[in-house]
Amino acid sequence: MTDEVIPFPPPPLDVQERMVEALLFASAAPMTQRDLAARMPTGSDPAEALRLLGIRYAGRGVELVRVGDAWAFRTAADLGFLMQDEVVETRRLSRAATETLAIVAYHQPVTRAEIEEIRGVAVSRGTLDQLIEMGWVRLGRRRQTPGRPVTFVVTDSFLDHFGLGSTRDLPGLTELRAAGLLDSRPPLADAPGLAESAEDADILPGNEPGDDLFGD
Amino acid sequence: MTDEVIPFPPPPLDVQERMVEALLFASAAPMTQRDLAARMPTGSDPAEALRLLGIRYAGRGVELVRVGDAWAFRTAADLGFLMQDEVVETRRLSRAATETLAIVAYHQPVTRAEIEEIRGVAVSRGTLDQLIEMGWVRLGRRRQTPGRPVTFVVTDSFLDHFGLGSTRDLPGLTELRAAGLLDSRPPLADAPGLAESAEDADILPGNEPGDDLFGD
Amino acid sequence: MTTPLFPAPDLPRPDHPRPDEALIVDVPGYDGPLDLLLTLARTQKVDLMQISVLALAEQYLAFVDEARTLRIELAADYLVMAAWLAFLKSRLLLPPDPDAEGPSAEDMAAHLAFQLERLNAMRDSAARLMGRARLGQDRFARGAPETVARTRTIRWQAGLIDLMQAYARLRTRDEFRPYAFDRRDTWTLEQALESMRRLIGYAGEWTDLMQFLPDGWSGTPARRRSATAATFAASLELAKQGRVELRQAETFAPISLRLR
Repeated sequence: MTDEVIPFPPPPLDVQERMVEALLFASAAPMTQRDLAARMPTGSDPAEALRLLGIRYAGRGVELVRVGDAWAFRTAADLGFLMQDEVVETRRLSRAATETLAIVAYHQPVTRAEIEEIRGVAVSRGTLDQLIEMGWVRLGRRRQTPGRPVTFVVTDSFLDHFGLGSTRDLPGLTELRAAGLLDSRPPLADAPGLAESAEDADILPGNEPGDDLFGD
Repeated sequence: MTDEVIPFPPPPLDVQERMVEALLFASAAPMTQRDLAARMPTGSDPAEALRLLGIRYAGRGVELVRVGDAWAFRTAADLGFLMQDEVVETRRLSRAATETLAIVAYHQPVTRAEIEEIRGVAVSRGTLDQLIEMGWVRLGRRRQTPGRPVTFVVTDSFLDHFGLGSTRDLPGLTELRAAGLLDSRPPLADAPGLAESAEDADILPGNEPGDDLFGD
Repeated sequence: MTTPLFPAPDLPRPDHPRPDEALIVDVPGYDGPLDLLLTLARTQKVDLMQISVLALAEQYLAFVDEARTLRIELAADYLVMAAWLAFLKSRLLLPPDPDAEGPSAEDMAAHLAFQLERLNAMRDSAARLMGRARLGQDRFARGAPETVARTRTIRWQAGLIDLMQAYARLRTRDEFRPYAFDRRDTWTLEQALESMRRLIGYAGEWTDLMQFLPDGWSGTPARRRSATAATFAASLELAKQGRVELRQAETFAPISLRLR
């Protein structure tokens, strides 16, 4: 923000609340505070308007939900049964895909080798590709370890789909963490399994071009 | 309605209101009371739920509106401006348009034939149409010569845009020369990508025969 | 990776990474040896943390033997796991070797138990995640989103200069010169030479170079500069031809010339 003179004072908060309500209602995709501010008059306070709006819609048939650092209106989960006609048939995910998704969500940022270490089997490229294509998983930063393997993280669209405000809201996260099940323990040197071959897979030259497509 | 025994009593009205709210929000098209009733538990009263909902949303950023005999949520009319995206695009005039405009300005009232004589190429209808549409050129009186051709003159809006009191304020050739504007080096393509359309090529001698193809 | 503790089992083991899942799930219904182990562990009906890894190893080895007698082709993974579990079993049964390096049998067993518990936890989490109220199934976005209307205003950019240049270009097309230069304020070397050749005859004595500037070229700085430069260049040329002598007392002092 510059020290520009604001030509008009921003509208009163209740008007700002109406504006945020209209903007979020109109948009199917979640909007960040920055998105909102860009549309509202200069000097508006979308954060406060969102807070008021959240209170107003609490318990309604339509609720204000947080999706990562964006906001959206979504119908209340308990009324889903009314809208069975609107259900979008999603591809049924394979067990490999759902497990991989869970591992990415709970362990992110996670490398392919780490996913393989947890699942005990190689992750086929197709599985991660499918999750990426669905918009639930994306590539994160490369891990600063030998081979600089790419990492995978979940997206805001994942949060939106599963009704999570952030990855901190993942079910059972606290318990899993307390039980040490989310610790990144290095695999035992002589344990069988995929750790070695999988780690190698990430630095195979053949894999590089594909990785670069998504490189950050 | 048959005289079937209703197995469960309908949900309380405030729950019905939530239901209607969610249904209308999620629906791609406005819903009639019959549509709503078909989705809601047996014995529900969508009319009353709609009435309550209408009151709740009155004056909000989103309003419950009646569309024929169906109902839908719509952004409040006074907030429509939030959904507008003003895109102002600046474009450079093509060389053909600039030259034609210059000729009209210096020689007005001028006929198309005269413009073509000065430019040495046929003037495409599009070029003059564009200048007219921009409000810089308009039709003048017909010339009292055989064929009574229309003439073109520049508008006040043209004078305004170019900061001229009248076309007599346009500098003459001598002044142009003194100002170094008669440098007849081939002009540089000063706006890459813009205005460098095929039209620009039409004063190149090599293109002369081809211009007839587009002449009108 | 550190060196393995035990000699590599002489079982076929692909030393290239598996390209795809096709090679992996070779035991029907199991997603790899760890999955199989987890299933076997569940039959012990105890908390995974309390699992008897020794018993689990025996269960697994029995399974592998069974598969062999049934002539089921086991993928290399399963055989590697079998070899490792056989090794682990023997280590667990023997008294610990105080000289042994690396992780103890108990550490290895504990790690296996941890792996199983972790896989189990992720599997539960996946199920919980999939059971959540999902967008498009239980929760819905606005069915009729209102698209933002884009109004495009085109602002044409053309300045008076563009206009005049365009006109000038048209009007001077006939007097086309490959290279034109506004010479009103330029005194060229040729002009200076010509002028000096005429004047030089009068310069029998040392004459200041500035005396040779043409009339009317000392007024404006631009003209004076151009004329001075051209005249100076012309004087050098004449000196080179041996027609004049040049003299300058010191740097920046006036330059004089005389006929040679």
